[in-house]
Amino acid sequence: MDAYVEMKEIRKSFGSVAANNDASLSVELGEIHALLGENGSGKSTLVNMLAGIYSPDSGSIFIGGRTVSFAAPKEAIDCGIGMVHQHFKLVDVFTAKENIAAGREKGFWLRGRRLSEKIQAIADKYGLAIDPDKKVYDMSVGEKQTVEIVKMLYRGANVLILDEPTAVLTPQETKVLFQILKNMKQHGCAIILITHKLREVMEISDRVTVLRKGETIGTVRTKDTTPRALTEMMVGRPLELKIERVRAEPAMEPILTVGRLSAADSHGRNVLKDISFVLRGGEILGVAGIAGSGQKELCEVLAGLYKANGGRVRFLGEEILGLSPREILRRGISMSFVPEDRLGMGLVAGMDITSNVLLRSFQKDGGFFLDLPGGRKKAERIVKRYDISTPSVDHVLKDLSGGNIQKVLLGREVELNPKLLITAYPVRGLDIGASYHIYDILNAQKKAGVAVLFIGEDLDVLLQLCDRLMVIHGGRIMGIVDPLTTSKEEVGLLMLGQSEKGGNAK
Amino acid sequence: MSAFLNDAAVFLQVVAQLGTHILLGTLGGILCEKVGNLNLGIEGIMLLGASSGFFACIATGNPLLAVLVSGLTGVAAALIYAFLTVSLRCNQVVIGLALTIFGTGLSSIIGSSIAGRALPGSVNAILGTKTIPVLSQIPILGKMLFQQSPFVPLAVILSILLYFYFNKTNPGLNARMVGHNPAAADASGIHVSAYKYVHILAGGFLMGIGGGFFSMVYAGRWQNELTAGAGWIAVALVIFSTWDPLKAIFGAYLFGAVRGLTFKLQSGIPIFGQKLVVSSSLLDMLPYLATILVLVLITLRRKPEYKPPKSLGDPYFREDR
Amino acid sequence: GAAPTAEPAPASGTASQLKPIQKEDLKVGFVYIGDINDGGYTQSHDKGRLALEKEGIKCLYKENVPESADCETAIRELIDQGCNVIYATSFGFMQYTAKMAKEYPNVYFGHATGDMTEANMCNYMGRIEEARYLTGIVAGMTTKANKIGYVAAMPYAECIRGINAFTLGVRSVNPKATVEVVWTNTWYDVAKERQAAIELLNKGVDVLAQHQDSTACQVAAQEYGKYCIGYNMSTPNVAPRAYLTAAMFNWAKFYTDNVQSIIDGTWKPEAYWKGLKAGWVDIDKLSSLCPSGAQGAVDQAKQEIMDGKLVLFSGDVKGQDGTVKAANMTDKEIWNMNWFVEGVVGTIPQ
Amino acid sequence: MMRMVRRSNPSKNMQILMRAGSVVAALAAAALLMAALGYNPFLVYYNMVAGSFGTAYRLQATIHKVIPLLVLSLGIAVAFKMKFWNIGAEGQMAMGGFGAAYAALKYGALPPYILLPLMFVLGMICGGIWGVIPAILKVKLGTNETLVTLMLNYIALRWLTYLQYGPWKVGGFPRIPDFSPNAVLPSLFGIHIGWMVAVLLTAAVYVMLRRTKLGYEIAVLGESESTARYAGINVSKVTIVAMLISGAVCGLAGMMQTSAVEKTLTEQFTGGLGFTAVITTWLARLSPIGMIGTSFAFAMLIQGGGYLETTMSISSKMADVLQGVIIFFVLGCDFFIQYKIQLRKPVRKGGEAK
Ligand SMILES: Nc1ncnc2c1ncn2[C@@H]1O[C@H](COP(=O)(O)OP(=O)(O)OP(=O)(O)O)[C@@H](O)[C@H]1O
Ligand SMILES: Nc1ncnc2c1ncn2[C@@H]1O[C@H](COP(=O)(O)OP(=O)(O)OP(=O)(O)O)[C@@H](O)[C@H]1O
Ligand SMILES: [Mg+2]
Ligand SMILES: [Mg+2]
Repeated sequence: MDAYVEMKEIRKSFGSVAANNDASLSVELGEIHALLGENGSGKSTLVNMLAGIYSPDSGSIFIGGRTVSFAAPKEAIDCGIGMVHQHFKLVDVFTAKENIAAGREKGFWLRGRRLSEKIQAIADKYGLAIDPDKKVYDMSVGEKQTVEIVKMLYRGANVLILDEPTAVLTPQETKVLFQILKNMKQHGCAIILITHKLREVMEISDRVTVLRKGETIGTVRTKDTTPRALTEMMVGRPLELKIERVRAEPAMEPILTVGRLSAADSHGRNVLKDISFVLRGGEILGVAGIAGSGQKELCEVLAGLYKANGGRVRFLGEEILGLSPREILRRGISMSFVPEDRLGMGLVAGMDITSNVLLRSFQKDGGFFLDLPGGRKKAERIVKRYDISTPSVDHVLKDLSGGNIQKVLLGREVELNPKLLITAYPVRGLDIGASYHIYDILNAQKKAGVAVLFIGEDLDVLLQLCDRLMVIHGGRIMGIVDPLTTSKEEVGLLMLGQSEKGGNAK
Repeated sequence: MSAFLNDAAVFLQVVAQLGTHILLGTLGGILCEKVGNLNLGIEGIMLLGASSGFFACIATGNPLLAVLVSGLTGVAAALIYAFLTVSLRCNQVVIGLALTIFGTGLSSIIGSSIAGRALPGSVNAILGTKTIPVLSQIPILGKMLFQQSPFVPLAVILSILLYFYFNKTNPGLNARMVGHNPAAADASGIHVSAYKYVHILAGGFLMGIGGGFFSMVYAGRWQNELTAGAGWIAVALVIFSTWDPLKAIFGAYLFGAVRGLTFKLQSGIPIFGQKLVVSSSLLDMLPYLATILVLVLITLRRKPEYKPPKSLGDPYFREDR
Repeated sequence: GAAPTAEPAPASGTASQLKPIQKEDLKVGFVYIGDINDGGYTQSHDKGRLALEKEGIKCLYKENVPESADCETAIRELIDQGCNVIYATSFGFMQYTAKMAKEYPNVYFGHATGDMTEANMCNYMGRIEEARYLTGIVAGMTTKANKIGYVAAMPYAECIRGINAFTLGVRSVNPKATVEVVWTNTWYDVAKERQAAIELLNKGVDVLAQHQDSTACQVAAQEYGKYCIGYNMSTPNVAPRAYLTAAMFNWAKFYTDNVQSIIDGTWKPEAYWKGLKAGWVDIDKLSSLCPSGAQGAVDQAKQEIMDGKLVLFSGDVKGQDGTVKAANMTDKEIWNMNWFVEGVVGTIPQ
Repeated sequence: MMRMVRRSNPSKNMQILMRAGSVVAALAAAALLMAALGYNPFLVYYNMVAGSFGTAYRLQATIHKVIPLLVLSLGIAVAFKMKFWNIGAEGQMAMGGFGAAYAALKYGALPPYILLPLMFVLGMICGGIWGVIPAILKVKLGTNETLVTLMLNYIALRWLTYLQYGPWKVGGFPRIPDFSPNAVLPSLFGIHIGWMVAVLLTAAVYVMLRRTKLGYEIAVLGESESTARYAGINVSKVTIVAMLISGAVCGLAGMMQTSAVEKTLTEQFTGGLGFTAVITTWLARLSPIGMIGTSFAFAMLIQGGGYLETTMSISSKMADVLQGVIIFFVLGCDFFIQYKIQLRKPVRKGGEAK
């Protein structure tokens, strides 16, 4: 069978880092081709070269049998290649249709009405829901992704590259996305999908190419392989992929008591309404919900970063609602928080590891000076304990891979020896090995008597890892269920706002 | 009442004239900043435009050619800026400041042979005040727009055109995308460097013309550092206008109006029937205070659209992340 | 006469250790506040330098020297380059010049427009108000509206006495006319000067005088079809349809005389304040726009001033409110004048 | 076809070598320009060096320019570290001069060991206030600091004009009286002891930015405001304190300039140094040690450039042009330190896949 897209013997280095080293890829029209590999194995680099963002140092690319050499993304677009990037390439203050039209429209005047119609037509064709006049800053992650996909379709792409599109989506959104991808496949497009979730690979792809350390290890048919085999190809050795449910005896006295907590956003809409729960030491309480159900706000209210307008938050009996993060630290409240936005909130991208490790503890040390030697020692300990791959602790954080960045963040928070650990989407974007490493860390914390609040998106993981699972929808608790006795489907319904009794919660 | 209306009309006429070179500089600055380039060299570019245009006018006696020369000198200066900041990714702040030093120096060298010389009469005939019969009788706004040097309504029209350009056309949309997120623009197939170059050079053209207007029409003479800080006011007004060419008209005229007001207040500020005489040096602070005050009022409405172009000041390199 | 100094003037005549300098050994250094071709104040001084060079005297200059300690640096540099005579031409250079004079006792110094002297430093100022008085006569005879405008830089003595002298000139021929003043607080800012001019023109003045270094007022007056009076230099071609005349300095006269006195060994550390008679100031040739009779009136007044028959601010001098504020004012009182005479409309912030 | 490639991290030595090379290239390019204009570039450079270091006096004059530039750069660096675009150093310096002059004129009879510290304190307070105003406006109302600092420059300078032509003038003259000798900073080795203050301040700012908690907080805030909030940093307070320091340090530059160099206050004493210092700060990449170098370089350009006017009759304007050209080339060459240009191998278009 003729491959439509062929990449052969591609090499690409960034400075001294060889990102791709003899990588190859061949994709046919009408197939969904998964690209798999550990963090930093060169997947994004490879597809970026196909999209004309990077140029290869050597190797050749063929599209439809012809050699191409893209000097700019525009040339790739003209060749029918569209890419949805790992980090969205959208302008916040633009509307959906402005983002879609930019760089594409030939005429001089913006023709808003006609543009909306064209966008609507495409959306209808592939079954997408989009509001062309909505500003991106008002959109959820899922909506943004839809804009990105429509953007590619609008450009008439017949090769669609999606770099970890599901990392930020809820299962429901993922389902919708996959339906779209299937539609596109029906329309004869070639789709390259990068994901770390083997379940998704198995579910949707036709073939899989595996990369390791920049090199293509092989391409296999999905129906001829198993997750276990793929993992082995990825890491080069067999890997145990099971989350064990650690047994721990929850403490009697709750560490965190939340009562009738409410909060509103800047438009005055309720983002949290009457949230009440308790969390004991030695248990993991999961939080499930579709994106934007109030998870972020809940975490941030607890951490003192978001203003609540009613309710109680008690930490070991002490009221902490309304305290700033600074006060929380000062009162010696032992709480750690791994926020969703790692580089934007949890870490300082442009500083070295040592400085990042100091971020949450420097205020506790007395005196005027920063304890750099102490921070350095701590950083070295974290690097060692969490197996972070970096040349040294003086390395600038943003130059680390995503997985390693997350390990620095989690490591720092865990090393604070908290009584309460709040983590929001801690494994987002991480490869399988790294994800399981993180689950192990959380389990170890639980065993050590820490109360863990775990915000997650992967229901399988939530059900396997958590002792109790709190499902929220529209800022309200739909129910707190026992993972051992609840099915994924039941949780899914709760997430959509349907109460256990079958009624609609709204 | 009609006396008051006439006073107001005359006041606005002066204000518009005074604001025009500042407006042109501000529009030039907006063009640069919309594509993400902070240009602190406006003062230098305006001075270069002012001196070269004047020089050309004396040399050739052709005012329109002279205006063109002003603009093209602005383009040449902007080319230095663009090459260094876009192609060589130099720091925009330093290059802008250096351009102001460079432009101030070079303009005096260009100007040394024309300092104090008078322009040929043809200049006033072509670029001077024109009274448009009926329109100039419109109460209040008539004189402001229709009894003026053609530059004045031209600058206003240009602001309106730029507004439409940025908000209603595809190239304008692309340009804004370049300023907000060059990586996204690049991935959308927009030629980032080309857009930056074109807008920076066009901005330089406007700044240069602003200088040319100032030396040839407003002052009628070349003297060193003729613009006396107008370029810096333009830098501030770009921010003040929240990158909106229409608000730039308001900003430039407001600045001129408050300055005009300070002369009126010299004889005393009427308070409770008394006239409070305040030192004119202190009154001189009013335009700057007013600019700050209005900016505060504008930013109180925190619309995301009022934020600067996101990539402002950052160089773009495709393979960076 | 000499400008009155606050401190007792140093014992004059003590030509100190200063020795006469041979013409060919002279090297004169000028420190300028502005550009040598600014078409105004600095250029009027630079004409003096050109006159010296024409006589074969070596000169150096530094332009655009700010009124700050940079002035010291500039003077030092000039001396370092071998200058043995220094002229610093802006008021704000005064204290720096005096300091340098103490530091370099063998160098001759001169400072323009101030009143400080040292053993080796003289001071020189033109009685420009005499020329302004004459231009006032022209303005007073030209105005039909009986409203004259005056754009002035800074509200302090130098500008104030100029305005007053001008107003006296105006009212000597036209007692009904008033002179309205607007301050710009800058010596040089084209945009602002023009705006101030237009402010006055819109109030109905039909003659505009200035104490500013640019010609913006003249351009504005022409645009409004009104008349203007220049300052510093003759600029008839700037606004040929508006230009009446100008009050001008002739610094070249001072410089050539002063340098000659160094050669001759007659140099004195005095504070000179001289006017029409000494040829330090003058009124420009009247343009054809001036009313007939103006030339005669100006010539007569000029002659009277030179002969000492007409002394400005002699007799009773009325203030703005029409009451007598002073009589037979001394040089010191005139030098430090801080109030307006009758006929001036405007305020002096105190 | 060409394309740009980022260089793999060159070693420190290599970087220094290349940067030095870029300066040489800049000087060579400027030399070509001068030769084109009919000046002998070697003579020009010789005279620039001679003019700034040739005699003890010229060296002094140069150092007298280094001091305010360095101190202003240090102040600006604190703000820039926080990504607070303070281009108001000029105004902060002016207000520092005002504060110092107030003390000097009002309490001129106090002995120097009381008066000078008082002038230091008042100068820093006034400069600090001028720095804090834009900080407060930004923190409380979200006002753009670039505009506010720019406007505050003008307001401060008008304030000095007001004083000089108004309440502080002596007699009828727009001149503020000389300070009493008690209010003049003493000299050491012929240079006012501001140089010692500058050296100490360099060390202090270095330590502050690199070693103290405050410096760390400023840097974190500069990188990301939400990270700063998350880390429990009081964003408003740090912004205000940092701008207080930035303004106070710039005010200190003003105090030293009035006390030691001007020995009075004049409306023109800042002379645009506040803007030049923005350049020296950036060129040093906010490194306090680097600023010593860049301040020296600029003091040389200014001092040596002025010298050209008298020795070679090169207008001071030409010195400005040279200054601009040198900056253009030094920065332009910087690009080639970070990137190299590769020629792209021509690819046969339309070839068949194997
Ligand atoms: N723009 C860049 N500049 C420098 N190095 C880069 C750049 N992009 C990628 N790299 C390097 O290339 C290697 C491969 O990165 P790439 O992003 O392709 O990995 P990946 O397979 O996409 O990982 P992930 O699964 O986390 O997305 C990494 O080691 C990284 O250091
Ligand atoms: N800009 C860079 N310059 C040099 N090395 C880099 C750079 N970015 C990343 N690296 C190196 O690349 C390796 C992997 O980085 P990469 O960003 O590809 O990881 P990632 O797994 O793709 O992250 P994510 O999961 O968030 O996509 C790391 O070892 C890191 O040190
Ligand atoms: Mg990737
Ligand atoms: Mg990645």
